Amino acid sequence: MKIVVQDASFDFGAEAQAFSDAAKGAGAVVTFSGVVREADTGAMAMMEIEHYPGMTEKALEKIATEAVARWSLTDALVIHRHGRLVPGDQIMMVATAARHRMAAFEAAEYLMDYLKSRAPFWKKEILEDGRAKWVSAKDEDEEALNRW
Amino acid sequence: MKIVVQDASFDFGAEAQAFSDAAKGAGAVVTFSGVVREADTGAMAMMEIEHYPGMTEKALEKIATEAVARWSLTDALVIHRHGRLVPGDQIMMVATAARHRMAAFEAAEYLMDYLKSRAPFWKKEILEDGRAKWVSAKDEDEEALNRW
Amino acid sequence: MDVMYFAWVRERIGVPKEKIETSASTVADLVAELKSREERYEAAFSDLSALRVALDQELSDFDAPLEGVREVAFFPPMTGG
Amino acid sequence: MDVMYFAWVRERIGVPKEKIETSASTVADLVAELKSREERYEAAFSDLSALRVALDQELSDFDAPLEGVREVAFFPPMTGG
Repeated sequence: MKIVVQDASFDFGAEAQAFSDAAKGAGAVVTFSGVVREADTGAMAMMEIEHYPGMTEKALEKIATEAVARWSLTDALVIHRHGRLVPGDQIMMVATAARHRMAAFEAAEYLMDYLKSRAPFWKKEILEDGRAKWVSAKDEDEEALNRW
Repeated sequence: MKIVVQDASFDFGAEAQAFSDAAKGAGAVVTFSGVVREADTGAMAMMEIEHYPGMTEKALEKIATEAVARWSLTDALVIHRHGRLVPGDQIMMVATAARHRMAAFEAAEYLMDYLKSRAPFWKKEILEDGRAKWVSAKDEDEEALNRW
Repeated sequence: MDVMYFAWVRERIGVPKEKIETSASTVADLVAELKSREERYEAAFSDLSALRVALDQELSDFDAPLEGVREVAFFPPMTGG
Repeated sequence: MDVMYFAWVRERIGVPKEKIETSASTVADLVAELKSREERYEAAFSDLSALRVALDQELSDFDAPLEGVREVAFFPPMTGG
Protein backbone atom coordinates (compact mmCIF):
# COMPACT_ATOMS: atom_id res chain seq x y z
CA MET A 1 0.00 0.00 0.00
CA LYS A 2 1.35 3.42 -0.91
CA ILE A 3 -0.12 6.79 0.09
CA VAL A 4 1.47 9.94 -1.33
CA VAL A 5 0.42 13.55 -0.69
CA GLN A 6 2.62 15.97 -2.55
CA ASP A 7 2.91 19.36 -4.17
CA ALA A 8 4.91 18.05 -7.13
CA SER A 9 3.41 16.54 -10.26
CA PHE A 10 3.53 12.78 -10.78
CA ASP A 11 3.79 10.51 -13.80
CA PHE A 12 0.44 8.72 -14.11
CA GLY A 13 1.58 6.22 -16.75
CA ALA A 14 4.72 5.25 -14.86
CA GLU A 15 2.81 4.91 -11.57
CA ALA A 16 0.11 2.79 -13.23
CA GLN A 17 2.74 0.56 -14.84
CA ALA A 18 4.74 0.15 -11.62
CA PHE A 19 1.56 -0.67 -9.67
CA SER A 20 0.53 -3.25 -12.25
CA ASP A 21 4.03 -4.80 -12.33
CA ALA A 22 4.06 -5.14 -8.55
CA ALA A 23 0.58 -6.72 -8.57
CA LYS A 24 1.34 -9.60 -10.92
CA GLY A 25 -0.49 -12.21 -8.89
CA ALA A 26 -3.63 -10.16 -8.76
CA GLY A 27 -5.21 -10.55 -12.17
CA ALA A 28 -7.24 -7.33 -12.07
CA VAL A 29 -5.99 -3.76 -11.74
CA VAL A 30 -8.24 -0.68 -11.76
CA THR A 31 -6.98 2.90 -11.82
CA PHE A 32 -8.85 6.17 -11.50
CA SER A 33 -7.13 9.42 -12.32
CA GLY A 34 -8.44 12.95 -12.10
CA VAL A 35 -7.35 15.87 -14.23
CA VAL A 36 -8.06 19.57 -13.60
CA ARG A 37 -10.91 20.53 -15.91
CA GLU A 38 -12.04 23.99 -16.93
CA ALA A 39 -14.39 25.49 -14.33
CA ASP A 40 -18.10 25.05 -15.08
CA THR A 41 -18.45 28.77 -15.59
CA GLY A 42 -15.74 30.99 -17.01
CA ALA A 43 -12.18 30.22 -17.99
CA MET A 44 -10.19 28.90 -15.05
CA ALA A 45 -6.60 30.06 -14.78
CA MET A 46 -5.64 27.98 -11.79
CA MET A 47 -6.84 25.59 -9.14
CA GLU A 48 -5.51 25.80 -5.61
CA ILE A 49 -5.79 22.72 -3.45
CA GLU A 50 -5.47 23.27 0.29
CA HIS A 51 -5.06 20.35 2.65
CA TYR A 52 -4.51 19.55 6.33
CA PRO A 53 -0.97 18.17 6.66
CA GLY A 54 -0.89 15.21 9.02
CA MET A 55 -4.62 14.56 8.98
CA THR A 56 -4.65 14.11 5.20
CA GLU A 57 -2.18 11.23 5.28
CA LYS A 58 -3.95 9.61 8.26
CA ALA A 59 -7.36 9.88 6.57
CA LEU A 60 -6.11 8.41 3.29
CA GLU A 61 -4.28 5.62 5.10
CA LYS A 62 -7.47 4.72 6.98
CA ILE A 63 -9.63 4.74 3.83
CA ALA A 64 -7.12 2.61 1.90
CA THR A 65 -6.68 0.15 4.77
CA GLU A 66 -10.44 -0.32 4.97
CA ALA A 67 -10.66 -0.92 1.21
CA VAL A 68 -7.82 -3.47 1.29
CA ALA A 69 -9.51 -5.40 4.10
CA ARG A 70 -13.05 -5.26 2.72
CA TRP A 71 -12.19 -6.36 -0.84
CA SER A 72 -9.12 -8.51 -0.05
CA LEU A 73 -7.00 -6.32 -2.27
CA THR A 74 -3.45 -7.41 -2.94
CA ASP A 75 -2.44 -3.75 -3.17
CA ALA A 76 -3.75 -0.19 -3.19
CA LEU A 77 -2.28 3.18 -4.16
CA VAL A 78 -3.38 6.77 -3.54
CA ILE A 79 -1.53 9.81 -4.87
CA HIS A 80 -3.03 13.28 -4.32
CA ARG A 81 -1.49 16.63 -5.11
CA HIS A 82 -1.99 19.94 -3.32
CA GLY A 83 -0.93 23.50 -4.13
CA ARG A 84 -1.39 25.23 -7.46
CA LEU A 85 -2.49 23.36 -10.57
CA VAL A 86 -3.59 24.45 -14.03
CA PRO A 87 -6.22 22.89 -16.32
CA GLY A 88 -4.83 19.67 -17.79
CA ASP A 89 -2.72 18.86 -14.72
CA GLN A 90 -3.14 15.48 -13.08
CA ILE A 91 -4.63 16.06 -9.59
CA MET A 92 -4.69 12.56 -8.20
CA MET A 93 -4.93 8.86 -8.85
CA VAL A 94 -5.98 5.72 -7.04
CA ALA A 95 -5.22 2.14 -8.04
CA THR A 96 -6.48 -1.20 -6.73
CA ALA A 97 -5.36 -4.76 -7.40
CA ALA A 98 -7.45 -7.85 -6.72
CA ARG A 99 -7.94 -11.38 -8.00
CA HIS A 100 -11.28 -10.49 -9.56
CA ARG A 101 -12.42 -7.47 -11.48
CA MET A 102 -15.52 -6.64 -9.45
CA ALA A 103 -13.50 -6.35 -6.24
CA ALA A 104 -10.96 -4.09 -7.94
CA PHE A 105 -13.71 -1.86 -9.39
CA GLU A 106 -15.74 -1.60 -6.18
CA ALA A 107 -12.69 -0.87 -4.06
CA ALA A 108 -11.57 1.90 -6.43
CA GLU A 109 -15.04 3.49 -6.31
CA TYR A 110 -15.06 3.23 -2.52
CA LEU A 111 -11.62 4.88 -2.33
CA MET A 112 -12.80 7.70 -4.56
CA ASP A 113 -16.09 8.24 -2.71
CA TYR A 114 -14.36 8.45 0.67
CA LEU A 115 -11.38 10.41 -0.59
CA LYS A 116 -13.74 13.01 -2.06
CA SER A 117 -15.76 13.64 1.09
CA ARG A 118 -13.63 12.43 4.01
CA ALA A 119 -10.03 13.39 3.22
CA PRO A 120 -9.23 17.00 4.15
CA PHE A 121 -8.71 18.65 0.76
CA TRP A 122 -10.40 21.85 -0.39
CA LYS A 123 -10.39 23.13 -3.96
CA LYS A 124 -10.45 26.76 -4.97
CA GLU A 125 -10.95 27.87 -8.56
CA ILE A 126 -9.19 31.02 -9.68
CA LEU A 127 -10.70 32.40 -12.88
CA GLU A 128 -8.81 34.37 -15.51
CA ASP A 129 -10.56 37.59 -14.47
CA GLY A 130 -9.11 37.18 -10.99
CA ARG A 131 -12.26 36.05 -9.19
CA ALA A 132 -11.78 33.11 -6.86
CA LYS A 133 -14.34 30.61 -5.65
CA TRP A 134 -14.15 27.69 -3.22
CA VAL A 135 -15.62 24.58 -4.82
CA SER A 136 -18.78 23.51 -2.94
CA ALA A 137 -19.20 19.94 -1.78
CA LYS A 138 -21.94 18.23 -3.79
CA ASP A 139 -24.90 16.51 -2.15
CA GLU A 140 -24.45 13.62 -4.58
CA ASP A 141 -20.90 13.07 -3.31
CA GLU A 142 -22.10 12.87 0.29
CA GLU A 143 -24.95 10.57 -0.75
CA ALA A 144 -22.52 8.32 -2.62
CA LEU A 145 -21.13 7.24 0.77
CA ASN A 146 -24.46 5.65 1.67
CA ARG A 147 -23.94 2.81 -0.75
CA TRP A 148 -21.04 1.34 1.22
CA MET B 1 -12.14 5.60 -29.69
CA LYS B 2 -9.48 2.98 -30.27
CA ILE B 3 -9.98 -0.79 -30.52
CA VAL B 4 -6.91 -3.00 -30.85
CA VAL B 5 -6.81 -6.80 -31.12
CA GLN B 6 -3.27 -8.08 -31.38
CA ASP B 7 -0.91 -10.95 -30.74
CA ALA B 8 1.91 -8.65 -29.59
CA SER B 9 2.34 -7.35 -26.06
CA PHE B 10 1.46 -3.74 -25.26
CA ASP B 11 2.77 -1.15 -22.83
CA PHE B 12 0.02 -0.58 -20.25
CA GLY B 13 1.63 2.47 -18.64
CA ALA B 14 2.30 4.19 -21.95
CA GLU B 15 -1.22 3.45 -23.22
CA ALA B 16 -2.79 4.71 -19.98
CA GLN B 17 -0.70 7.89 -20.12
CA ALA B 18 -1.47 8.54 -23.80
CA PHE B 19 -5.18 7.98 -23.18
CA SER B 20 -5.16 10.37 -20.23
CA ASP B 21 -3.20 13.00 -22.18
CA ALA B 22 -5.68 12.85 -25.06
CA ALA B 23 -8.63 13.14 -22.65
CA LYS B 24 -7.59 16.38 -20.95
CA GLY B 25 -11.03 17.94 -21.04
CA ALA B 26 -12.60 14.93 -19.39
CA GLY B 27 -11.68 15.19 -15.73
CA ALA B 28 -12.09 11.50 -14.94
CA VAL B 29 -10.20 8.56 -16.43
CA VAL B 30 -10.71 4.92 -15.39
CA THR B 31 -8.58 2.02 -16.59
CA PHE B 32 -8.97 -1.68 -16.07
CA SER B 33 -6.15 -4.05 -16.94
CA GLY B 34 -5.99 -7.81 -16.73
CA VAL B 35 -2.89 -9.88 -16.15
CA VAL B 36 -2.53 -13.65 -16.63
CA ARG B 37 -2.72 -15.22 -13.17
CA GLU B 38 -1.68 -18.69 -12.13
CA ALA B 39 -4.45 -21.23 -12.81
CA ASP B 40 -6.72 -21.97 -9.85
CA THR B 41 -5.36 -25.51 -9.67
CA GLY B 42 -1.81 -26.47 -10.58
CA ALA B 43 1.00 -24.42 -12.00
CA MET B 44 0.08 -22.89 -15.34
CA ALA B 45 2.82 -22.78 -17.96
CA MET B 46 0.91 -20.89 -20.57
CA MET B 47 -2.42 -19.41 -21.57
CA GLU B 48 -3.65 -19.60 -25.14
CA ILE B 49 -6.26 -17.11 -26.22
CA GLU B 50 -8.20 -17.99 -29.36
CA HIS B 51 -10.41 -15.43 -31.06
CA TYR B 52 -12.61 -14.98 -34.12
CA PRO B 53 -10.83 -12.52 -36.42
CA GLY B 54 -13.26 -10.04 -37.91
CA MET B 55 -16.08 -10.70 -35.46
CA THR B 56 -13.86 -9.79 -32.48
CA GLU B 57 -13.18 -6.28 -33.74
CA LYS B 58 -16.84 -5.76 -34.71
CA ALA B 59 -18.08 -6.95 -31.30
CA LEU B 60 -15.63 -4.74 -29.38
CA GLU B 61 -16.44 -1.75 -31.57
CA LYS B 62 -20.15 -2.24 -30.89
CA ILE B 63 -19.67 -2.58 -27.13
CA ALA B 64 -17.43 0.50 -26.95
CA THR B 65 -19.76 2.57 -29.14
CA GLU B 66 -22.68 1.72 -26.85
CA ALA B 67 -20.67 2.68 -23.75
CA VAL B 68 -19.60 6.00 -25.29
CA ALA B 69 -23.21 6.88 -26.13
CA ARG B 70 -24.75 5.72 -22.86
CA TRP B 71 -22.28 7.49 -20.53
CA SER B 72 -21.38 10.44 -22.81
CA LEU B 73 -17.75 9.39 -22.72
CA THR B 74 -15.23 11.71 -24.32
CA ASP B 75 -13.11 8.68 -25.25
CA ALA B 76 -12.81 4.90 -24.85
CA LEU B 77 -10.03 2.39 -25.46
CA VAL B 78 -9.97 -1.40 -25.68
CA ILE B 79 -6.80 -3.45 -26.22
CA HIS B 80 -7.02 -7.26 -26.13
CA ARG B 81 -4.30 -9.76 -26.92
CA HIS B 82 -4.65 -13.24 -28.38
CA GLY B 83 -2.19 -16.09 -28.86
CA ARG B 84 0.20 -17.45 -26.26
CA LEU B 85 0.75 -15.68 -22.93
CA VAL B 86 2.53 -16.64 -19.73
CA PRO B 87 1.62 -15.76 -16.11
CA GLY B 88 2.40 -12.10 -15.48
CA ASP B 89 1.66 -11.03 -19.07
CA GLN B 90 -0.81 -8.24 -19.63
CA ILE B 91 -3.86 -9.73 -21.44
CA MET B 92 -5.97 -6.67 -22.02
CA MET B 93 -7.00 -3.21 -20.90
CA VAL B 94 -9.93 -0.86 -21.24
CA ALA B 95 -9.99 2.85 -20.51
CA THR B 96 -12.84 5.37 -20.30
CA ALA B 97 -12.83 9.16 -20.03
CA ALA B 98 -15.79 11.24 -18.84
CA ARG B 99 -16.50 14.51 -17.09
CA HIS B 100 -17.55 12.75 -13.90
CA ARG B 101 -16.11 9.78 -12.09
CA MET B 102 -19.28 7.71 -11.81
CA ALA B 103 -19.79 7.72 -15.57
CA ALA B 104 -16.17 6.71 -16.16
CA PHE B 105 -16.43 3.88 -13.60
CA GLU B 106 -19.77 2.53 -14.79
CA ALA B 107 -18.74 2.62 -18.43
CA ALA B 108 -15.51 0.73 -17.69
CA GLU B 109 -17.46 -1.95 -15.79
CA TYR B 110 -19.95 -2.20 -18.65
CA LEU B 111 -17.12 -2.59 -21.17
CA MET B 112 -15.57 -5.34 -19.05
CA ASP B 113 -18.83 -7.20 -18.46
CA TYR B 114 -19.70 -7.23 -22.16
CA LEU B 115 -16.17 -7.90 -23.35
CA LYS B 116 -15.99 -10.92 -21.04
CA SER B 117 -19.16 -12.61 -22.26
CA ARG B 118 -19.94 -11.13 -25.68
CA ALA B 119 -16.60 -10.70 -27.46
CA PRO B 120 -15.41 -13.92 -29.14
CA PHE B 121 -12.34 -14.83 -27.10
CA TRP B 122 -11.69 -18.24 -25.55
CA LYS B 123 -9.00 -18.98 -22.99
CA LYS B 124 -7.16 -22.27 -22.62
CA GLU B 125 -4.88 -23.00 -19.69
CA ILE B 126 -1.87 -25.21 -20.34
CA LEU B 127 -0.45 -26.61 -17.12
CA GLU B 128 3.19 -27.46 -16.54
CA ASP B 129 2.41 -31.18 -16.61
CA GLY B 130 1.09 -30.78 -20.16
CA ARG B 131 -2.62 -31.00 -19.37
CA ALA B 132 -4.76 -28.40 -21.11
CA LYS B 133 -8.17 -27.09 -20.12
CA TRP B 134 -10.54 -24.61 -21.72
CA VAL B 135 -11.63 -22.01 -19.20
CA SER B 136 -15.37 -22.31 -18.51
CA ALA B 137 -17.61 -19.29 -18.67
CA LYS B 138 -18.84 -18.37 -15.19
CA ASP B 139 -22.51 -17.96 -14.37
CA GLU B 140 -21.66 -14.82 -12.43
CA ASP B 141 -20.17 -13.26 -15.58
CA GLU B 142 -23.34 -13.94 -17.56
CA GLU B 143 -25.45 -12.64 -14.66
CA ALA B 144 -23.35 -9.46 -14.49
CA LEU B 145 -24.90 -8.41 -17.82
CA ASN B 146 -28.33 -8.18 -16.20
CA ARG B 147 -27.41 -5.05 -14.31
CA TRP B 148 -27.14 -2.95 -17.50
CA MET C 1 -21.75 -21.66 -46.80
CA ASP C 2 -18.65 -21.24 -44.62
CA VAL C 3 -18.97 -22.97 -41.26
CA MET C 4 -16.42 -22.12 -38.56
CA TYR C 5 -15.64 -23.72 -35.22
CA PHE C 6 -13.76 -22.29 -32.24
CA ALA C 7 -12.23 -23.54 -28.98
CA TRP C 8 -13.29 -27.05 -27.94
CA VAL C 9 -15.91 -27.20 -30.71
CA ARG C 10 -13.07 -26.83 -33.21
CA GLU C 11 -11.06 -29.49 -31.41
CA ARG C 12 -13.91 -32.00 -31.44
CA ILE C 13 -14.75 -31.43 -35.09
CA GLY C 14 -11.10 -31.38 -36.09
CA VAL C 15 -11.12 -28.43 -38.49
CA PRO C 16 -11.43 -24.67 -37.90
CA LYS C 17 -13.49 -24.06 -41.03
CA GLU C 18 -15.23 -25.92 -43.82
CA LYS C 19 -17.57 -25.30 -46.74
CA ILE C 20 -20.92 -26.99 -46.30
CA GLU C 21 -23.58 -27.47 -48.95
CA THR C 22 -26.92 -27.53 -47.21
CA SER C 23 -30.57 -26.73 -47.72
CA ALA C 24 -31.18 -26.40 -43.96
CA SER C 25 -33.50 -23.49 -43.28
CA THR C 26 -32.48 -22.75 -39.69
CA VAL C 27 -29.35 -23.13 -37.55
CA ALA C 28 -31.05 -25.97 -35.66
CA ASP C 29 -31.75 -27.77 -38.97
CA LEU C 30 -28.08 -27.37 -39.95
CA VAL C 31 -26.97 -28.79 -36.61
CA ALA C 32 -29.31 -31.78 -37.00
CA GLU C 33 -28.00 -32.40 -40.50
CA LEU C 34 -24.35 -32.27 -39.36
CA LYS C 35 -25.02 -34.56 -36.39
CA SER C 36 -26.53 -37.14 -38.73
CA ARG C 37 -23.45 -37.06 -40.98
CA GLU C 38 -20.62 -38.04 -38.65
CA GLU C 39 -19.82 -39.01 -35.07
CA ARG C 40 -17.52 -35.99 -34.48
CA TYR C 41 -20.42 -33.57 -35.09
CA GLU C 42 -22.56 -35.59 -32.69
CA ALA C 43 -19.76 -35.13 -30.09
CA ALA C 44 -19.47 -31.40 -30.70
CA PHE C 45 -23.20 -30.63 -30.78
CA SER C 46 -24.44 -33.00 -28.07
CA ASP C 47 -25.45 -30.18 -25.71
CA LEU C 48 -26.69 -27.09 -27.54
CA SER C 49 -27.14 -25.18 -24.27
CA ALA C 50 -23.33 -25.18 -23.99
CA LEU C 51 -22.96 -23.65 -27.46
CA ARG C 52 -23.30 -20.25 -29.07
CA VAL C 53 -23.78 -19.43 -32.73
CA ALA C 54 -22.89 -16.39 -34.83
CA LEU C 55 -24.34 -15.65 -38.27
CA ASP C 56 -22.16 -13.42 -40.44
CA GLN C 57 -20.21 -12.46 -37.31
CA GLU C 58 -23.23 -11.40 -35.24
CA LEU C 59 -24.35 -13.45 -32.23
CA SER C 60 -27.61 -15.20 -33.05
CA ASP C 61 -29.58 -18.24 -31.90
CA PHE C 62 -30.45 -21.73 -33.01
CA ASP C 63 -33.93 -20.80 -34.28
CA ALA C 64 -32.53 -18.18 -36.68
CA PRO C 65 -33.09 -18.68 -40.43
CA LEU C 66 -30.04 -19.32 -42.62
CA GLU C 67 -31.35 -17.63 -45.75
CA GLY C 68 -28.77 -15.20 -47.12
CA VAL C 69 -26.20 -16.15 -44.49
CA ARG C 70 -22.65 -16.67 -45.76
CA GLU C 71 -20.77 -17.51 -42.57
CA VAL C 72 -21.94 -19.59 -39.60
CA ALA C 73 -19.74 -20.03 -36.52
CA PHE C 74 -20.20 -22.39 -33.57
CA PHE C 75 -18.34 -21.97 -30.28
CA PRO C 76 -18.66 -22.29 -26.50
CA PRO C 77 -19.61 -19.31 -24.28
CA MET C 78 -16.93 -16.65 -24.55
CA THR C 79 -14.25 -16.17 -21.91
CA GLY C 80 -12.48 -12.92 -22.75
CA GLY C 81 -11.15 -10.27 -20.46
CA MET D 1 -5.09 24.27 22.66
CA ASP D 2 -4.18 24.65 18.98
CA VAL D 3 -7.10 25.72 16.83
CA MET D 4 -6.76 25.46 13.05
CA TYR D 5 -8.88 26.80 10.22
CA PHE D 6 -8.97 25.74 6.58
CA ALA D 7 -10.36 27.03 3.28
CA TRP D 8 -12.97 29.82 3.61
CA VAL D 9 -13.09 29.41 7.38
CA ARG D 10 -9.39 30.33 7.46
CA GLU D 11 -10.04 33.27 5.14
CA ARG D 12 -12.86 34.64 7.30
CA ILE D 13 -10.93 34.28 10.52
CA GLY D 14 -7.74 35.59 8.99
CA VAL D 15 -5.24 33.14 10.45
CA PRO D 16 -4.56 29.46 9.73
CA LYS D 17 -3.82 28.58 13.33
CA GLU D 18 -3.88 30.08 16.81
CA LYS D 19 -3.44 29.07 20.44
CA ILE D 20 -6.62 29.45 22.46
CA GLU D 21 -6.95 29.30 26.21
CA THR D 22 -10.40 28.03 27.01
CA SER D 23 -12.35 26.10 29.60
CA ALA D 24 -15.06 25.12 27.09
CA SER D 25 -16.12 21.54 27.66
CA THR D 26 -17.43 20.74 24.16
CA VAL D 27 -16.74 21.89 20.62
CA ALA D 28 -20.08 23.73 20.60
CA ASP D 29 -19.08 25.58 23.79
CA LEU D 30 -15.77 26.57 22.18
CA VAL D 31 -17.60 27.87 19.10
CA ALA D 32 -19.99 29.90 21.28
CA GLU D 33 -17.06 31.35 23.19
CA LEU D 34 -15.21 32.33 19.99
CA LYS D 35 -18.33 33.88 18.44
CA SER D 36 -18.77 36.06 21.51
CA ARG D 37 -15.19 37.29 21.26
CA GLU D 38 -15.01 38.90 17.81
CA GLU D 39 -17.06 39.61 14.70
CA ARG D 40 -14.80 37.52 12.42
CA TYR D 41 -15.62 34.35 14.41
CA GLU D 42 -19.31 35.20 14.17
CA ALA D 43 -18.85 35.42 10.36
CA ALA D 44 -16.98 32.12 10.18
CA PHE D 45 -19.28 30.14 12.48
CA SER D 46 -22.67 31.58 11.50
CA ASP D 47 -23.89 28.31 9.96
CA LEU D 48 -22.57 25.24 11.75
CA SER D 49 -24.30 22.90 9.30
CA ALA D 50 -21.82 24.17 6.68
CA LEU D 51 -18.87 23.28 8.92
CA ARG D 52 -16.93 20.20 9.90
CA VAL D 53 -14.66 19.73 12.90
CA ALA D 54 -11.69 17.46 13.55
CA LEU D 55 -10.26 16.70 17.00
CA ASP D 56 -6.63 15.64 17.00
CA GLN D 57 -6.91 15.02 13.25
CA GLU D 58 -9.97 12.76 13.43
CA LEU D 59 -13.35 13.89 12.11
CA SER D 60 -15.68 14.53 15.03
CA ASP D 61 -18.83 16.53 15.80
CA PHE D 62 -19.91 19.64 17.65
CA ASP D 63 -21.20 17.72 20.69
CA ALA D 64 -17.83 16.08 21.30
CA PRO D 65 -15.99 16.81 24.59
CA LEU D 66 -12.72 18.73 24.42
CA GLU D 67 -11.08 17.10 27.42
CA GLY D 68 -7.58 15.91 26.52
CA VAL D 69 -7.79 17.32 22.99
CA ARG D 70 -4.68 19.17 21.80
CA GLU D 71 -5.68 20.18 18.28
CA VAL D 72 -9.09 21.34 17.01
CA ALA D 73 -9.66 22.12 13.33
CA PHE D 74 -12.65 23.80 11.65
CA PHE D 75 -13.28 23.63 7.93
CA PRO D 76 -16.00 23.35 5.27
CA PRO D 77 -17.06 19.98 3.79
CA MET D 78 -14.13 18.46 1.94
CA THR D 79 -13.77 18.60 -1.83
CA GLY D 80 -10.91 16.28 -2.71
CA GLY D 81 -10.53 13.95 -5.66
